[in-house]
Amino acid sequence: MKEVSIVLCGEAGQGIATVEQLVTGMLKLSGYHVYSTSEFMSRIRGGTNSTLIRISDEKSRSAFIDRIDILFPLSSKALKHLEHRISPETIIIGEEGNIAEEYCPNKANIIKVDFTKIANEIGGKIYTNIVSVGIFLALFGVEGNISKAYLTKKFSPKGDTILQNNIKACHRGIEIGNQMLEDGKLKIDLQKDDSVKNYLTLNGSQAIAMGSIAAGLNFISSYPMSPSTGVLIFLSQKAEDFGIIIDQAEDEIAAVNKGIGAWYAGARAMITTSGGGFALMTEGLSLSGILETPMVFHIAQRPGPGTGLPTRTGQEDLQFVLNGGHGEFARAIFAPGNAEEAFFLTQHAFNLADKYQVPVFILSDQFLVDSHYSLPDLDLTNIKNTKYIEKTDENYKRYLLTENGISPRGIPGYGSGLVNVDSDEHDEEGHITEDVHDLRPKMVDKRLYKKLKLLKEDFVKPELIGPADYSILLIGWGSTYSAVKEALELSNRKDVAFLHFKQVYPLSEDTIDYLKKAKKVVVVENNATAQFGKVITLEFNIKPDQFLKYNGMPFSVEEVKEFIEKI
Amino acid sequence: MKEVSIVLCGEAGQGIATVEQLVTGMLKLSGYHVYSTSEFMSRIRGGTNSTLIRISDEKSRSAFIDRIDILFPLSSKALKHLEHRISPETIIIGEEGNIAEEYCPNKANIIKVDFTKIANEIGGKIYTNIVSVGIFLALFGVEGNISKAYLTKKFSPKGDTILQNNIKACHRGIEIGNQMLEDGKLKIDLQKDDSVKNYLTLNGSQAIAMGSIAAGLNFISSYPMSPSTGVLIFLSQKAEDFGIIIDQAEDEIAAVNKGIGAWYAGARAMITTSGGGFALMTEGLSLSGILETPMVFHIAQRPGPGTGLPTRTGQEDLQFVLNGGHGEFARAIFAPGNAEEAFFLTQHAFNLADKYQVPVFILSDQFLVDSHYSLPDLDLTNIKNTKYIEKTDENYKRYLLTENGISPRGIPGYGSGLVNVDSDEHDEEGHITEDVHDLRPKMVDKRLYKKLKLLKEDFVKPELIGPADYSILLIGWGSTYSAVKEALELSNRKDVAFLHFKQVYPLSEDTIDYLKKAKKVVVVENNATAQFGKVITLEFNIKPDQFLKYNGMPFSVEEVKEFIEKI
Amino acid sequence: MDTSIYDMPHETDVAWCPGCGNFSILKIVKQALTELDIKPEELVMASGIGQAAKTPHYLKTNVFNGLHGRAVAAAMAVKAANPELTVIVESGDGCSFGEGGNHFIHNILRNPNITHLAHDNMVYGLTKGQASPTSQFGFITPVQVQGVTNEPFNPLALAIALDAAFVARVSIANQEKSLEVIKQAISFKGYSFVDILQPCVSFNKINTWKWFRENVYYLEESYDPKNRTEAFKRATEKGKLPLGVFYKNEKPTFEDYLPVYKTNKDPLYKREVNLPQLQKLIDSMRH
Amino acid sequence: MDTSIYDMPHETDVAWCPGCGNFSILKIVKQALTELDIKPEELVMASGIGQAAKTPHYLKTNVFNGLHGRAVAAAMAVKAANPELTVIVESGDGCSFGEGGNHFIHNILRNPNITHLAHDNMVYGLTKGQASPTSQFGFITPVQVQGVTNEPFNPLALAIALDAAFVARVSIANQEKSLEVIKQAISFKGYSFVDILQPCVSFNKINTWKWFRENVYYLEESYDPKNRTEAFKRATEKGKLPLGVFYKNEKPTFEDYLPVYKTNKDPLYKREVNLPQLQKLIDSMRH
Ligand SMILES: Cc1ncc(C[n+]2csc(CCOP(=O)(O)OP(=O)(O)O)c2C)c(N)n1
Ligand SMILES: Cc1ncc(C[n+]2csc(CCOP(=O)(O)OP(=O)(O)O)c2C)c(N)n1
Ligand code: SF4
Ligand code: SF4
Ligand SMILES: [Mg+2]
Ligand SMILES: [Mg+2]
Repeated sequence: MKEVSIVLCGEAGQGIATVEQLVTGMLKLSGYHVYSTSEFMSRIRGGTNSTLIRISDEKSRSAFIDRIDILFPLSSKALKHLEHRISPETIIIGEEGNIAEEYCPNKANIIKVDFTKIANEIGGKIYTNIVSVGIFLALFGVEGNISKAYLTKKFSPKGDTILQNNIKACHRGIEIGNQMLEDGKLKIDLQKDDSVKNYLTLNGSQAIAMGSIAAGLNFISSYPMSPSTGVLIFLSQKAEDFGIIIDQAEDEIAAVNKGIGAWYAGARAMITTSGGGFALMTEGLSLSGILETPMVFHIAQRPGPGTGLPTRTGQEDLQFVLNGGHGEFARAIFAPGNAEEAFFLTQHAFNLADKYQVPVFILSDQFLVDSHYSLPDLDLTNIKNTKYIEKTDENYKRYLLTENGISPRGIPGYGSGLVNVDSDEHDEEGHITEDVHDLRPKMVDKRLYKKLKLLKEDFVKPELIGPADYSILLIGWGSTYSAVKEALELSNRKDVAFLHFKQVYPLSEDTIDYLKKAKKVVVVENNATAQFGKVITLEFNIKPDQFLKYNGMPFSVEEVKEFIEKI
Repeated sequence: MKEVSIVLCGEAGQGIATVEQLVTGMLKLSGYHVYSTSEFMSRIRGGTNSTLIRISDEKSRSAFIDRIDILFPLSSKALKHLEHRISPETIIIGEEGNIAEEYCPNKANIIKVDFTKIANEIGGKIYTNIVSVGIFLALFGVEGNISKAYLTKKFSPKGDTILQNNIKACHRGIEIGNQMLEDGKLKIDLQKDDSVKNYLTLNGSQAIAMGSIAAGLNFISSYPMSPSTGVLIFLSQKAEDFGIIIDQAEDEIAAVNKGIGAWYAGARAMITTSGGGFALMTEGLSLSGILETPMVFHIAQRPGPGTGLPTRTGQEDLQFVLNGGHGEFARAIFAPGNAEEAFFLTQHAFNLADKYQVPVFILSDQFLVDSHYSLPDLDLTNIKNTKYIEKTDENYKRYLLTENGISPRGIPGYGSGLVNVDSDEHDEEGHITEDVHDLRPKMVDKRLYKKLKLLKEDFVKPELIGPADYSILLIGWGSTYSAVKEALELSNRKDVAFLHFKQVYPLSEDTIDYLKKAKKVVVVENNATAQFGKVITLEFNIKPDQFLKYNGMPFSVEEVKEFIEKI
Repeated sequence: MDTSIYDMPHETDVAWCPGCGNFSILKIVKQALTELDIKPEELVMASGIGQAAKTPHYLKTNVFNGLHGRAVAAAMAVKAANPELTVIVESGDGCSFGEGGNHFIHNILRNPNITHLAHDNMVYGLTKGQASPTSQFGFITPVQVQGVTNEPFNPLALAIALDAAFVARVSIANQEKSLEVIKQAISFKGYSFVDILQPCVSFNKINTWKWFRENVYYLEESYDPKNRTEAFKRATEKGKLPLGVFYKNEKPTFEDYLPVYKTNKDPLYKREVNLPQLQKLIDSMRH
Repeated sequence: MDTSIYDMPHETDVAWCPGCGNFSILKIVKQALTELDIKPEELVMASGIGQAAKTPHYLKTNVFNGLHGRAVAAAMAVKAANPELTVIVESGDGCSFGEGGNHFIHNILRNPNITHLAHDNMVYGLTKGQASPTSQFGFITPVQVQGVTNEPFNPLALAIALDAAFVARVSIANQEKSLEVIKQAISFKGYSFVDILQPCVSFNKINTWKWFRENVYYLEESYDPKNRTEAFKRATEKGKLPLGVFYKNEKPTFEDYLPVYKTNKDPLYKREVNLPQLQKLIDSMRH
């Protein structure tokens, strides 16, 4: 076994996230590659949620898989909830009441553990989870000093009794786990890798938030909306350290207008929202288009329409983000595939927005922002920020017509010039004009054609995975990255390659070279209308085949692999 | 001369619209085909605006043309404003102060008339315009009884003195006009056509408003926004006669949510707005998608981004309307080419929205809504409205899964059932669900694929103009209709045809037949990115050539003709 | 009181946390409706998005569960399209006063005959505990890490400032009194607004059941809800929060003013186009 | 007073109607700025869309002419990003209270140190004469054919209900007094709101210059603007409209609370990322 997949399933409020955090933390410190991702309902308590933890001795197992090696059902509805993922090989560890046998294809793989009783013996139900943690530690041979230090750090702020009880509960779990190993009920032999111990663990939200910090973000105004709020919360926590103004806006319209106002006055601003909140920002997006004020949007997608499935994942808003806002102007859209890309693309987004004075998007999704990735480092040595602003003099004109279309951007109060921005069609000085014959076409050229041309020059290239001499090319974007990549690696097809786009708009012309080499091109997307496929068609006149999933769940490695093998 | 083009140019507030109304009214009653269209600035007084009046003895001269046969400059800036349209043939009738000779290429064609002096003699400056009206009447030989009756109807409510002065001023104008004819300064010989006398005159706004009345509209909530407000105003004027609830909304978000609430409760509702207002409605649009509540949107386009050019024209919002709203769901978009199409398509839109429980758009523009068309009739005999609502019983389920995807629509209070609509993903009863495996994909299929299929079956076919054996096909949509049609008629190309789309989305598959016959396909659009061209490309994998204009002005017949001839 | 006509016809998985004030509000609302003898088919419950906004899913009636912040807008249109329906908006403080602030203001000014029950837990529940407009000064959350610095939004004072028709506040910690006021609100003709203080046991550890019991008192019997200035004074009192009906100002409703119902009382769904009238309009455009 | 530093550097085609109240407001604002010795480079004038909202184009300063209804939102961010700037919002009644209602409410609650001058002509001017939130009851327009039936929006009462920092009303028909109050507002630290009664000669034939002269009076010398209930009472008086400063309630501003300016007063544009600090944060995620 190169890799183990463990799932915890229970109600909201049962503390699954705590187990996830403890287990992934300690396993990583022991030298395992860990990755975890959750699917959950839109409620605070109750319901049925599950968390997948993948532990491997190789990198890049950061994808969703259907397979469950070990399952911890924490509520009576857990097994039913996961029915379609439980196989005869799945080992089920849980207490009597949570094991509905009709969902266990292989009774021999049921291991009953009386978690509640044990926890109550120690001091109460709340220690149940720590017993499970102990089992993990035993199964993966985590050293005692690691777990002790970790638990102490985590629980000592809550007082000694609680800490001691937790340690006790953990020990009971370890004993039970060791017993399982002894009994030969299960066996795990992964290699530990010392270098992993120093890895970072962070989720997509944190990666985006930190990318924005790396870019010099100092103003964020946003209205809470799942799954985008994680970014706002992380930045709020770090606001004082990094000098960030946090404004919880009265609504999304305010948020975007405040963001634009802040950029105008010299800040680096971002908003974070999801599709429904973005829907309220499209007028503001168009404003940033005509003002030529930079703006950065983080849109964490979830399935729609309307309120849809607030805590689920999807890639349904690309065409909306691409065509949102009235009128015509240039924009750029990035779609990170994992935490690392999220960090670097977000940092890049601010500089690009500033350089060309355009709105720039980070288009993520629930799967990406809520997945916990582990990675060696985020290397800051090549981080470079340029403030594309200019000290003005008396003759300053905000919309000076220049050869390449970019007018130097002044900031009010910086220099002796005046900075006039105007949402009406305007002259070079930023005052209202009705000159349709001369100024209007020039301003459209500037905002649209010239900037698009520049954006294409700065295109962030897609990543090609697989054989160079492919005849079939899978195309993906955003968070499908890891699943498609892993599926391709696992498949035995030598004629299939995968092209992962990080920048989804605009595309540079030479991208066609990748497509021309393929006999067949297939887009893999988490939506029902092949939205990136449309971008490809419009740009390159190629109509790709489609492999689509739109039920609110991410692609699993297995289903992509199956698709690849039948292609 | 089959057709005369007369332009009045002056400041806002100078009463050009009154002249337009009087002249077009009386000329029509005399048996001339009339059409008028205005271009104006976003202000209440001052600036420079112009109105084109076309008088012809043939139908369908309802397009913008550059050529000016007779020009009435009403302010000193008028001639400069129209510089590029004045030719040596243009006859300029105005008073000394308004004739800047540097803009008159042919001094012989200047006819000075001392309007102000004459008006002052009669009773004051306000009679100036009526003197011009008199000149028109003389030039076109309007009979005295027609003008007298018309002026009486118009001015008698203002008291006898004003009426008499107007009649006097008009007479002075007639004398001057007759003198011009006698002097041979100009000569107009158009045929009168008695059948025209009974024609209707109405602008695009009125046509849309009346189309909605014909469809049974009984609720409108909207926020004023040029150029869409005409529809709201017309409906407000007729509200009492037709039983329409008028609500000037607090903002556009309210407007769309009220419209949807009204449909839910059994009304037939519409909103009217422009691109910037629509930007605030995209969340509501998405709501109508998931609720499966019908909704009708009238979007009168104007150039963007942002506030842009509020009183100018453009076709820049098709892709926004097509992709607006988060998540994926079906919709239909109509783009009328003139007043008649506006009336019938609007009426159709309500029934289609109701039939398939989808949002439907009427996508017009400033040129269409503000142009005054004259047409023989609006024939109500074939107007049919179906209320696709059902009396509910106790087992009623709002989202019953049916074969074709349409669930019978109940109305609260009509029957004993309960009508639950929900913006979350929901079950058949309309209650929140998290069932991603079964219900979610079924609901997406219903809202998206199944409805799109039905909408395509009801496709309103495009109109083909020109030779059946074309090799070059021009494609247009919406208000470009008349200009392209007239240009094609005037050109001598026998290989060029014009396909005018009234429904721009979704397209039925067999539309490809039109395209396949052509060696070259060219889209003609009032935007900078060939937005309908993209619809064509995505549907049929054909990348049309482009003829685009995006300065805020409509296409002129001349420029389209020139393009056709060089093609 | 047997409120079973309002019970869901089948088992429903209620998504609220155990101990949440929403359960009591649901119970009281069902009771009020039953006591007022309003039939489920003749009622529409409109809501936005949030924990409170799930309420309409938990009682058997017509439901319009629309967008976050927009319930009031949709509800006034439902009422206008069919004045025979009883229309109640139930939504949270964030939904009603944050995202929905503009609709709150402007529909008070319109005065449609609907009831607006705001579940005011002084926090954003569903999105996990950020400050809401009514969160108290200094309230600490994952976003407001230094505590709320905004002046807390006072919905009562605002409604009185807009000369609203009916303005009340109750605490669900006292169900009996809440029931009485909610019944009054539903029966009242015009926009009747009730701010319902409601504990959120998961995310508001300050304004708890206990807090809502200890920091409120009832307006005295002699209090006159017709005096606007007095109502304002009481609504802006510092210290303990007064409960009860603050202000009553009966006046014509939005629907009363609508010409469409002047002579014909039919709701819109029963109506047909008057094509002969349209023909007349068309003909009038020939001249 | 020589206000020429605020004159446009070249001829400008002012888009207002002859006789409009906006001209006087422009003049008074220029005068106030000059008298307060505010430099054009240190001022940002933010506006939305409407006739009033064109004002910033007619005086020489930094201009942020954004979207209809959104000026207040943008302006508070400008101020937050650079507290050294003087920030003034100038926009119409429709822009400020209709489309912009939610920002009006919630930024009063935030109390940024900006000045909001609402040109209140009780009508939508630029879109040609529909009712605005402040249009009087019964006001007839092409849309409100039977006259306005909404309760007119009372911006003063609302601002006082939200405990705004500075609330005033002037009539531009009296320029001298308007100047004085506007100067006070600009100098005031906190959200200072001035409702400026302004005739629209083209579309409001009811509330004319004459009307605004005859239907107003000044708050007496002895009036105490610190008393909130009294302020509310005066703001809701029926009959003639009182003018002057209704309410003053100085308190910390939004910017005062911002941690970013606690020790470092630099505006944001002068700042750089603290990469070593970020490296620390990254390293903290290894455990
Ligand atoms: C346009 C939009 N923005 C944000 C959200 C996310 N959202 C859902 S509920 C909610 C807040 C809920 O707070 P409240 O209305 O007080 O209800 P509670 O959950 O506290 O009952 C938010 C911000 C949304 N659904 N739509
Ligand atoms: C989102 C949006 N909706 C509508 C409009 C159209 N609009 C422009 S100005 C205006 C009203 C102006 O009224 P007010 O703010 O009172 O300013 P005034 O012209 O009276 O000075 C409206 C509705 C717009 N520009 N944007
Ligand atoms: S989060 Fe708060 S308001 Fe929502 S159900 Fe739980 S306790 Fe109630
Ligand atoms: S329309 Fe009214 S507010 Fe606008 S400039 Fe003219 S008079 Fe002034
Ligand atoms: Mg709440
Ligand atoms: Mg106004």
